[in-house]
Amino acid sequence: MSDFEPKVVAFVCNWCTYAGADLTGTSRIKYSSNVKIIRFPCTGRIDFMLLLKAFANGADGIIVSGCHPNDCHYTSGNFHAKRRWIIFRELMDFMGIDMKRITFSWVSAAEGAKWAEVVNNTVMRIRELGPYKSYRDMVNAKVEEEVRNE
Amino acid sequence: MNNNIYKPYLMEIEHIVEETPDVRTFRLKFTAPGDAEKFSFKAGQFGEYSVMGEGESTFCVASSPTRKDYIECTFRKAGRVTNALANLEVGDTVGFRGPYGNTFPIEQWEGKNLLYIAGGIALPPMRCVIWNTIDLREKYGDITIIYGARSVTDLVYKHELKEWSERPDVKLITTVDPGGQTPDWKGEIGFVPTILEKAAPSSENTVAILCGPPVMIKFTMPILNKLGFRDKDIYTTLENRMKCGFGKCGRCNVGKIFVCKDGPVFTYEQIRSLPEEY
Amino acid sequence: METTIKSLRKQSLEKLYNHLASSQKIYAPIVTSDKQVEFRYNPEFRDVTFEHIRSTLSVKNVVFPKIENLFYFTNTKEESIIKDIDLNIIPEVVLWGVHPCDSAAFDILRSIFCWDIKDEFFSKRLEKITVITLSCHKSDEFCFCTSVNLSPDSVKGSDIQLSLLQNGDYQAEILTEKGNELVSQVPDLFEQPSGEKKVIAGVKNKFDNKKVTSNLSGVFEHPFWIRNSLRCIGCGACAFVCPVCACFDIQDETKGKDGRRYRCWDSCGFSLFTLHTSGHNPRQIQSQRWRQRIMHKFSYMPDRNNALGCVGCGRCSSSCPVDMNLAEQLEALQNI
Amino acid sequence: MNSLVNRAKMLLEEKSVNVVIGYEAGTGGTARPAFISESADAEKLIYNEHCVHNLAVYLSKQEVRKMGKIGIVAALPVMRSILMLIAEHQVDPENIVIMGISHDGSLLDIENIQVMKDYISKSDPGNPERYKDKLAELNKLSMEERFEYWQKELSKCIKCYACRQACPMCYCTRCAVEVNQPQWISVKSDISGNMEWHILRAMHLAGRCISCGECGRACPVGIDCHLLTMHLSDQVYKYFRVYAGLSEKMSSVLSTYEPNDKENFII
Repeated sequence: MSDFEPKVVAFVCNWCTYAGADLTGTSRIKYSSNVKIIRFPCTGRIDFMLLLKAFANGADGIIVSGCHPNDCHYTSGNFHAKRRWIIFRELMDFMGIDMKRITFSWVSAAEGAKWAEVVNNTVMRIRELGPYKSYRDMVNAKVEEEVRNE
Repeated sequence: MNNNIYKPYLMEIEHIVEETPDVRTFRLKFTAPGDAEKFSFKAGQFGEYSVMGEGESTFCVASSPTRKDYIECTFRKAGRVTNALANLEVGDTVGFRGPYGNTFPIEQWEGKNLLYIAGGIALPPMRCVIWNTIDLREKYGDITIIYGARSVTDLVYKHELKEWSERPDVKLITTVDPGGQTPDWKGEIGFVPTILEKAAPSSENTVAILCGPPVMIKFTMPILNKLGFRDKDIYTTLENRMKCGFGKCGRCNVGKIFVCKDGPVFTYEQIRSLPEEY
Repeated sequence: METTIKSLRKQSLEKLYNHLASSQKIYAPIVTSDKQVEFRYNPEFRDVTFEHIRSTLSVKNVVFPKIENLFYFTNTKEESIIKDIDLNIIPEVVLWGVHPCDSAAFDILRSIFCWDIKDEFFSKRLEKITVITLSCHKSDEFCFCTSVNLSPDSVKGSDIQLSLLQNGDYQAEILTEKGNELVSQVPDLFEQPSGEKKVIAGVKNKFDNKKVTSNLSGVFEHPFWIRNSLRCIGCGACAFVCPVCACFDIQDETKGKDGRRYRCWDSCGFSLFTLHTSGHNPRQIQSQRWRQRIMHKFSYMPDRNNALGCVGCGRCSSSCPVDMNLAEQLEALQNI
Repeated sequence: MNSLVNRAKMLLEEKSVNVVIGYEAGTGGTARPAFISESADAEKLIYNEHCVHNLAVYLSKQEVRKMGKIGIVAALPVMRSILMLIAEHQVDPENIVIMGISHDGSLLDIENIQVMKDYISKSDPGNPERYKDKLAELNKLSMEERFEYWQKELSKCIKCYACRQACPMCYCTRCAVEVNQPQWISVKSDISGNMEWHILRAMHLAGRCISCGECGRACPVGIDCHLLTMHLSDQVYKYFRVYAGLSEKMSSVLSTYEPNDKENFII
């Protein structure tokens, strides 16, 4: 799997982690370029279905990151998100979707180094896990009678 | 290859007219050679207009069959497909499947007077038959058009309304709902039913074509009957949710008739015989 | 072509099945772990059941699949291209162990899909199937084929009809060219008829469908519809398990600049089925949708397609979460 | 049993309710929901082990709401669903008369919400016994095996939405699958379209499902989709110490929070 370049999608909140990622860049800290960052107003706005759509469209790993508790620009967005991820992880685990491929983290606007570390660790772990082929095979599986242009 | 009845013609947008902030008219040209010649339709028929990836939407062909090698359609930005259509520019591709449905029987109307009554966004299905009869003007008696909208900005086909009003052989009465007029508005002010009552066209040897929102139809019908119009002389178009357009997907029926195959054009006699399901 | 009667020993059934399964796709019923009867492609002969009364889903998905890709398209800024699907890659399928009610459904589906304009997808799939039916030697309280002009051993829509005989062998009625061609592949399995009597289930006639159809034209506003549909929860189970329900939805799906338009099952039981973009819905409440389902099958279709829209298989009633028993309601409509 | 019939007859004759929602005999010895509006029809009301439908699903139907005051036969799951519906402001407690039924089928005397809550508190709020071993069995499988299991199960789904329509908590006038701008959940019923739907349904019922098992029973193709919502009701209790349908003042689990919610995976 040496030539496998993992695709990692990062759903980040605009006020903390996005600013943290900005700081990582301005302080010239290197982190792997496999991550594609998508900015959200708050982690509270990150819908769980987005993660599934990311896996379906080719992501091998996902990072969800936002403000530390009590730092949220909207005071309670990250608390709601925390509850949602607690339940969502249990449901995904119950259905057999690989939660090792998703990293949940708090990265504040000042933690440029931590953001680089989160990204590098995640990309390294996904590189070991390999492409998320089983999920994409499930997405492309066709109904028995369906006729497709192969 | 077999003919795939679900496959649309690919049409290119040649010209866009912004009738009102949320109503737009497209002029569509066939792109594939040979399609334009093969294609023919009659006044009153509709089609399924599609944006690839968004879906299909049902509205009538607004241009007259007498105008060759292009068709026009007018739609309001309301749902997923119409919003996608509204974002297209000149030169983009629109799918068109059709023509479907039955037609206005303009041959039977020859020699008769025509009274067109339209409300709001219902003028497009009528514009097609209005232009068709105006292009064959000598075959018909006098043509009266009564068209009302909520406000001046909501009037569609403004330039054509001007053209019709300037024609000596067409009597045009435009009106806006009370409060919808602008200072320099010269037309009537009032709801279509009251304006119709004031104009009081004679029902002698006259066919009425009535299209508009259900509330307008509810108040216009009694006046038409009072003026002497029999139900079988009043034509309208019915609209229902549609997907296929050729009588298979099972959703557009009102009682036992399919609006897509036995309609959309009906006489009021037929409408009265339908169950309350439209 | 006129029917020829042959008989098949019990043991040669397996040889016939394995011959067919080796050369092409065969769709046969098995009993799953949670006691459901499901049709599968090329199961082992030992798993194939001959004792089922009805499968959970009908076999209409072979001719009207859950998803039918209509065409593919590619959207770029400059132009859009439409790519048709080559329908010749649809495989030949032998349907095995289909009961007479399901095989009679194919003709009714044809009266919808080929009415006025021919639907190529459906007719190509219909050409590719060969139907080996198994007449019913068991029935239950949900069956009412005899009330819709059918019977446990009717041969409509069947190419070869197998019927259990009293001595355990099977009678084979060869009904069509397709059936004949199939028999000619393994002629030695089919022997002369043994004169044994067929074992056929009894199915009580529950209503006179002619009377129901005539009553239906005058009861549109009758309170019967509201009173008898209050418990209906408005799901699509009855429409999707029904071998004759053919209403469909057309949807688009894209991935990047490529995409497809496909047709999938839809049900008149859903409010979305007739909802206008303006928010107006001609069928606002469930009783109007339940009325549409019965009117379509027992009044509109006899009138337009001169075919009853029901084969009396009883799936809609046995699958209904709240026991909307169709035969019981039609019986009430008959005496309304 | 006649105490239920007499109670219904009395309620209807006194006009204290306009309709009684209960159970009547169905095809082949089963039972089915029944709407009794005439006191003469009260004899049809029965209660036996086949009466499993969650009648609370009818309380949010527009035609039933227009019927005015409603009497509803309620075994334990129905009572908990009614409490959940009151907590989510879908049912006005003044508008319903609860005809409680105990496990052995005898009529309970439930005059108000408080009495009902006390009766409910005496029972185990967790998942019913008969589902626990299947849940445990699934939890023992490996991740890949569970993914295989659910793909096989959900490939049977035909998107008839009986699971949604049978659930009293699924009362949205326009469900997320019926919104097409954007078409968030794909309409087609292949495995991915079904997976998206069942995940969305389970997440939207987390902390609201009272484990009555009706969604699994209503599924015509026998998918045990009730295991998804039941698994989540276990998890909601494990993390937030809350069970659905125990009080009429309960706030929804996923739209509220506690600052000290415990978790071990956010770095």
